[in-house]
Amino acid sequence: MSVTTGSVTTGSATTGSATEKQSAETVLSIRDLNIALPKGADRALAVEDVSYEVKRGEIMCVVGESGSGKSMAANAVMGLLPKGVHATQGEILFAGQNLLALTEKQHRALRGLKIGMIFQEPMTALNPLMRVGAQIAEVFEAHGQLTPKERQARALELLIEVGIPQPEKAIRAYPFELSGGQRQRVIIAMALALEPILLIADEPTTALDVTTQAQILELIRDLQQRRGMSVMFITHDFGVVAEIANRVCVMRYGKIVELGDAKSVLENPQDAYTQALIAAIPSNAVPPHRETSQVAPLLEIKGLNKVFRSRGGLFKPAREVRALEDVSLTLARGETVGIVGESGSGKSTLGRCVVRLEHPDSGELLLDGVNLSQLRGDALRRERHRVQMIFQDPYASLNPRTKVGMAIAQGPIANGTPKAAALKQAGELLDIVGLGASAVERFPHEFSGGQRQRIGIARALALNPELIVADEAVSALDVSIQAQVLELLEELKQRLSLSLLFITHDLRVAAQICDRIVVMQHGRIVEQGSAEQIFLAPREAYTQALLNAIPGREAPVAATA
Amino acid sequence: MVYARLIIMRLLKAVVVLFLIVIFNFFLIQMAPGDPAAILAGEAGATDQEFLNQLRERFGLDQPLYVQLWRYVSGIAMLDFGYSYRLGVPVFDLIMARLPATLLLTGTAFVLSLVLGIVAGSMAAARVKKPSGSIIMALALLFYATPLFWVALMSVVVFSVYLGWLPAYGLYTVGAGHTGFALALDVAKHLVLPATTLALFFMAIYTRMTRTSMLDAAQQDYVKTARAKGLKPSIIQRRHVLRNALLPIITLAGLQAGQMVGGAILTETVFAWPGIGRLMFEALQQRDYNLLLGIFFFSAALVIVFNIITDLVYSLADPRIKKGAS
Amino acid sequence: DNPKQGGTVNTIIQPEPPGLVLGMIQNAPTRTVSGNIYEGLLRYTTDLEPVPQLAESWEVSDDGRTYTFHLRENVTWHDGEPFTADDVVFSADVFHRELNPSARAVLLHVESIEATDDHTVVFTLTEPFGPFLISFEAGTFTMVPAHLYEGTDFRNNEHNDHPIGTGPFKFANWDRGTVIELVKNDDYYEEGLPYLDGVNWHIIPDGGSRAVAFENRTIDVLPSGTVENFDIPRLSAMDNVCMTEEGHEYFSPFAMLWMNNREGPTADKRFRQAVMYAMDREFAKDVLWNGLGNVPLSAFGSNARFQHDGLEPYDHNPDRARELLEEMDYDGEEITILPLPYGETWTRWAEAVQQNLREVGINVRTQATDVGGWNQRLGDWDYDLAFTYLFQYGDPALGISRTYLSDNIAKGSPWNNAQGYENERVDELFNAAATAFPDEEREALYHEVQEILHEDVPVGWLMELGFPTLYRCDVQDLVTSGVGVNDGFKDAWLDR
Amino acid sequence: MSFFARFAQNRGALVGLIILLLIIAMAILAPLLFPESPWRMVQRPFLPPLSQDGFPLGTDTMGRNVAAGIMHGAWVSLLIGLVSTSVALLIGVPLGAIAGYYGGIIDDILMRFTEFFQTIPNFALAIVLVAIMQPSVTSIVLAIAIVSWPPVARLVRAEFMSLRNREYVEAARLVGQSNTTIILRQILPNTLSPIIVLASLMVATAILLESALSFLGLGDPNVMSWGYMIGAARTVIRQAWWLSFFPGVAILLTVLALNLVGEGLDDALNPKLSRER
Ligand SMILES: Nc1ncnc2c1ncn2[C@@H]1O[C@H](COP(=O)(O)OP(=O)(O)OP(=O)(O)O)[C@@H](O)[C@H]1O
Ligand SMILES: Nc1ncnc2c1ncn2[C@@H]1O[C@H](COP(=O)(O)OP(=O)(O)OP(=O)(O)O)[C@@H](O)[C@H]1O
Ligand SMILES: [Mg+2]
Ligand SMILES: [Mg+2]
Repeated sequence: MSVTTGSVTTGSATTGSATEKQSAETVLSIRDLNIALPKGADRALAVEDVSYEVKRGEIMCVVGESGSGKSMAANAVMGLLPKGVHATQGEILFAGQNLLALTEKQHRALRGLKIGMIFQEPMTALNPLMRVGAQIAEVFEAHGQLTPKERQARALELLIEVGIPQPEKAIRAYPFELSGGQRQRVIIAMALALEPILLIADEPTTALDVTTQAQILELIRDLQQRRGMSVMFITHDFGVVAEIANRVCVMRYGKIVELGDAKSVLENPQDAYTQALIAAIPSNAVPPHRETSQVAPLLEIKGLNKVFRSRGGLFKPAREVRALEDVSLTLARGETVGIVGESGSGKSTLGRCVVRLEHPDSGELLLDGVNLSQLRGDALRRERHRVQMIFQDPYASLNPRTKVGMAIAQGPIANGTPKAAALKQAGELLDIVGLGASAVERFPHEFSGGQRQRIGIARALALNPELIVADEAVSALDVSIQAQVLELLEELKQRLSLSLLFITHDLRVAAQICDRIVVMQHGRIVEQGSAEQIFLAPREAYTQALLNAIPGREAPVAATA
Repeated sequence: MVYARLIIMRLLKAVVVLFLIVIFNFFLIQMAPGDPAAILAGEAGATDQEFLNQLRERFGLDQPLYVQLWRYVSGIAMLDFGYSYRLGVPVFDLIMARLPATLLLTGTAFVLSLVLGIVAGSMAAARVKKPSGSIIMALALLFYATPLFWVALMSVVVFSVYLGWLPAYGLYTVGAGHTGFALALDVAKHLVLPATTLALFFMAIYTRMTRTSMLDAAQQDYVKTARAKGLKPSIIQRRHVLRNALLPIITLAGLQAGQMVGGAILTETVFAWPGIGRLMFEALQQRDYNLLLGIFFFSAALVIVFNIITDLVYSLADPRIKKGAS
Repeated sequence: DNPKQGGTVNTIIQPEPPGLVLGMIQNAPTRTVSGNIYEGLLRYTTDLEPVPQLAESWEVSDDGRTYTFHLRENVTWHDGEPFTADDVVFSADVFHRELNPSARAVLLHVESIEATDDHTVVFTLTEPFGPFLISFEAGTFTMVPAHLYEGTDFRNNEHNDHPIGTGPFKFANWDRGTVIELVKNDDYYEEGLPYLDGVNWHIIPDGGSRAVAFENRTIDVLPSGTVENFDIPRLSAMDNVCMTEEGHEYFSPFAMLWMNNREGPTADKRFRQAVMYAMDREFAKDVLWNGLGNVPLSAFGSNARFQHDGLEPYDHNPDRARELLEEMDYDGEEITILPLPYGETWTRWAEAVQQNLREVGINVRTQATDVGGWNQRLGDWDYDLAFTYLFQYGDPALGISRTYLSDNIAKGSPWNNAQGYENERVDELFNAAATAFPDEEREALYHEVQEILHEDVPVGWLMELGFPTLYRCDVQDLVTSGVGVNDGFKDAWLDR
Repeated sequence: MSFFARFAQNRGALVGLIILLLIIAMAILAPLLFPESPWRMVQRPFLPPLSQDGFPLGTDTMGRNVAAGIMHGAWVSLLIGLVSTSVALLIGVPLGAIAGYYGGIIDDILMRFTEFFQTIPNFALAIVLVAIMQPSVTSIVLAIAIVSWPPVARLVRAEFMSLRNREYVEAARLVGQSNTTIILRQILPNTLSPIIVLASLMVATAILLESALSFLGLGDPNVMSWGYMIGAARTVIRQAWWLSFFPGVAILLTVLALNLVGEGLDDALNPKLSRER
């Protein structure tokens, strides 16, 4: 395959430095990089004609949607490209060397020592069988530094530096004994152990909940400033960009669409795609005032409790998690109530109790006066159609072996509609969610994530439910697609006068769509009120903390204008 | 302490399972055609009704089934396994006399297959898509596909008959009067062919499993982290990939260690190894029910013991289990 | 050559015997091993002539009812106690009457057993019994030590683990599953005997491995039946390997095909004759038994006394078989054949017979089974055709008549007229012959019975089995009696 | 990429498939090429291979045509392998599915039951079962099935446990589908690939198991199987190597082919459908 030097819209990135000799101020410069994917991948080049620089002491943010090639470029710098993926053009200059020309051994000498890297998944990025201290000490070992004893001492210092609680204990802990945020701190400690010149952070906060995300971002910024390090920060979230970036590079389909100073890009994006991305960020402004008509409640939840008990195994003690404690709330017909809270606060459990995928231990779930909480078996099955759910994961929520039309028709068929009629209705529903009736005959894997989420919505609608529970229904989607799906939901809600229980950890999303918001922590409701009130006048410190943790909340973003 | 209590719990459960197995086996064996007394009489070459009656009375076979069962079960509760019909010797003594040989054979085969399998598997994983790696896997497949008894027959012909390197059968050289180290060496020589034969199949399984498991582990994020530290590939392979890859192998090995006793029947027969598998086959053919039931009891007990050991080893290897991660 | 002293012979015992106390256990392998530990009053040459063993001499009264045995005086048990007439009385009258079915069959004819002095025993019979003198073989009429067994629970006697006999070898050790070791009895009463220091009986369950053991010279002697027949030509062709067919005369194993006389096509005499004509017995002998052994004319084997050789042989004649089947209007009803579960040769043989029968149009299916199932089916008469072999024990009254006598029909027993043959005349003739005196009279009766049996074909007569013992040629004087290695090591010596 | 294209990418799998097809062809063609019973004694015993026309693989101890035996044996071996595997699946799949889907006490009971079967050593149990039922194709198939279903149940259970909380299953429950429909329509089809892979290996194991039983004399004496041939040839392995060699190679090739095909199926079935990203 031939490498074409396509026209690159470098936008305001006209520094011209790409052709100059690497200046003393430039730590890393990538020039005309092409990375080829193996045959059969989604496209020929993961990265095409990419050139950007990271200067000393700056945080360079690489943004773009999933699959845009952000990680590939970073991996090329580390010399950790996956098998079958190769750089076919260009150079990567670092400390006067072209990294692409290094042997594996030379490259290895740089990794960890001069360039550190942090990955996205803190849950899996640590070896589950090794103590945390040993994993940090390994970095020194890899580069033949210090004695084993000193390594432990340094590891402890590092753990203190990244702010792990009880560092003496943490150093002897196994990864599973730490929370996600703590693990991410350990990984950062490892990456920083040898004081590298350049730190590459590949979406280090994506898997964390908002509050933890805020802490980690602050830690990175803090360390970067203290050490004068350069950071290449990869993210898909413009909020994060607004929070920490000095400069930004926006990528799409493997190409750079815009490159420049963070402030100018955010405030004044040149490229249409960048504009669209920024516009798609749910507004973090005060949510519009909405009329909350005081009609009779559709759903009444009274004193709901749910405790998960895990049975002990041979070596496992039994455990108890109080996922819901005395939760009460009401939801009026046609109303959208948002449930927010950090990870593990019980949001999903509440939603699952409402649709009766979980059986609550006690409490009442009155839907139009019918107590759903005590129904079982066939009686429950007959009432199920009244409350439907839209799931988080557009990939996992559709049976890969069932055609889309059938997936939607299954509900009506199970409730007695003849097959042909159900399938016809499925076609109509697909039309409504904007996919076209022809989608009936296709399999889920032939659709993109956003399209699948629409199929999920169509499925929920097929039974004419009175209430829909949406659990993180847009969290897995790229921002631009997120916006479309939210819009669709809003529109359907109006059209079909649905009630919506909207579960999300993203307060900006909640702000955009909800009439009222319920804040949960540790299985309890800490605060509830109209969206306006929660955002403008939070009563509880916890709510306040959640609001503060929204990345880029204070930063100027074009869309706010 | 916690361990001790948990192990005791497990053992108590095991007792229940064993009890059920005893009952199950008792009825299973009752279903077999053939009256033990008639077989003994048949074997004697001459018989009359009186002889049969004597035998039946002696073994309690003239009693109703539930009485027999009750006698047997209550006997076992006192760790009394009764007498072998045919040999007139306490079953317990017979089994204890044969058990060491079986444990030696299967233990050696087990260690051999595990060690060689893991080594070969890791080598194959490191050489994935290279000819040397493919050759290892092809060999493993070959060992896997070759019937055990055929390997046994062929290895005797080659190594014992034609080459004369190794003894073809037995546990030791009868009449040589070896003691001490000489005896150990002699037994070791006798062990080579049967243990290797028995090991080959399992080795093939471990090789394949190790390879898959290592390739799997190599895909994990923590390996990427390790590479980002600048660690040498050899260290990454050993410390990060192999250690994690071993976890599923422990489970499999535990399952197989228990099964090896049964699997040794063929090997013990071909190599005249005086083990428990052969004893079992003979007992079955002779309808020596007491002996057969005793052997079943012991082999089931072995399986259970190995299961417990496996759990222990696993918990040592994986801190998540011991410390109770969810 | 002058026999040399010393040396240990390694041989094989297959299968592993259940125990070693002869008389209590009469299994073939027990007989083989323990025949060298225990002794009977008499021993038998390969012509089945009785010769002295523990009895020095004996007399038979003219009416054939009183047998007087004079015992040797210098015999001691392996534990040092003297062997006396009391031991004989105890063994015969108490021990065997209680435990030993084959001795019991003979003892039926015995009215009394008395020790007239320490070394004289008198047996008084109820009537003359032709084969009486031939039933004193060690395996059948073992002498057991009264001082250890008298008044005890025989089967749970503590000495069962460590058999005590009077024989040339003493029990030394039994490593179960591996070896039984016998050592020389230094106090043996026959001067200079035995020559060997010991005999090791190796236990090797697999036939192939046994052959290998012989090949690589671990094993010196392969008693008959310890290797598969197919190995015999190869092994006997090896350097310095000798083979003898002697030493089986006392047993003369006779392979037969039980044919269910009660029901199904096999109840028809013509069908049974057809089976005889259909089988290619010479093929079986040549291919499966290496040409060793003998295809019998009918019920009496060539080693049996009083054989009638004027009968017309049932040759391999498929056409005749088809004719007979047609004559009886055989409708193709399926019949089953039960092979003897004693090894590959027997399995092959069943396959060959099955094929022979199929070729004359008999619809036959093999039913596989193990020893237990085989016993059960035969005991329950639940079979059509079944292989077996029986010992002839040197006299028709001991080994042959039992197969045809209608008294012997008993459900539950897989031996003795399992085919359900009932013929009054045959019963009469056999019973008369057993107690007739002298031999000439017996012969006439036996000839008549053979003619009837030959026509009726109550069972199929397959083969008198060959009984080859393989040994290294430097093992001398191994087989000196009609029971071969069962008591053969007494005289054996090593020319090394 | 189509399923077959993906399968064919794995060269081993393709070779395996070809071998397997050849063996199946052998089984089908056996009665045409060797219409006579393979038990017929047709020539001098112990004829070496290639020494006489019509007997490319020689003759056995009783002058039966080895080539005919191998061809007819293919049928028996495949039949025993396939049927016993199907029976094991019939026991293991529903059991595992119910245990995995319902969980809780039902799971506990069914899994104790399964463990119980796994506590008795496999091969020993198979031998005892065949001895009890007396050797015949039916009893052998049953015995093999009885000792081989527990791993199926465990696999299916594990799959069901991981799938029963998949969002699409919950969605099906939410729209009111019955448990039976969910088990059969939603979950089972998605567990098929690992089951198919396991089944292909089980067929191989069953063939080995049958031959081991035959070797111990527990085969069906009325059908010519490869295991029988080796068992019968073992006593003459020294004078007639070909008698155990050819059936040994036949078993080896079949098992090998099934394994290769199994691996190929694993490669072709697994990555695609489970997750697309
Ligand atoms: N191992 C691989 N083999 C083949 N193609 C790959 C591989 N890894 C990634 N790709 C492809 O390379 C392209 C760029 O991937 P990359 O991981 O750089 O995206 P990204 O911008 O980091 O996305 P995300 O935000 O999802 O992490 C994508 O089209 C992806 O499908
Ligand atoms: N099936 C279950 N068994 C045991 N514990 C559970 C189960 N489901 C949830 N939990 C526990 O209940 C608590 C609440 O979980 P839940 O999934 O409702 O949180 P959440 O607010 O939805 O979090 P997230 O934002 O991460 O989705 C957590 O501590 C979780 O570990
Ligand atoms: Mg990425
Ligand atoms: Mg949740």
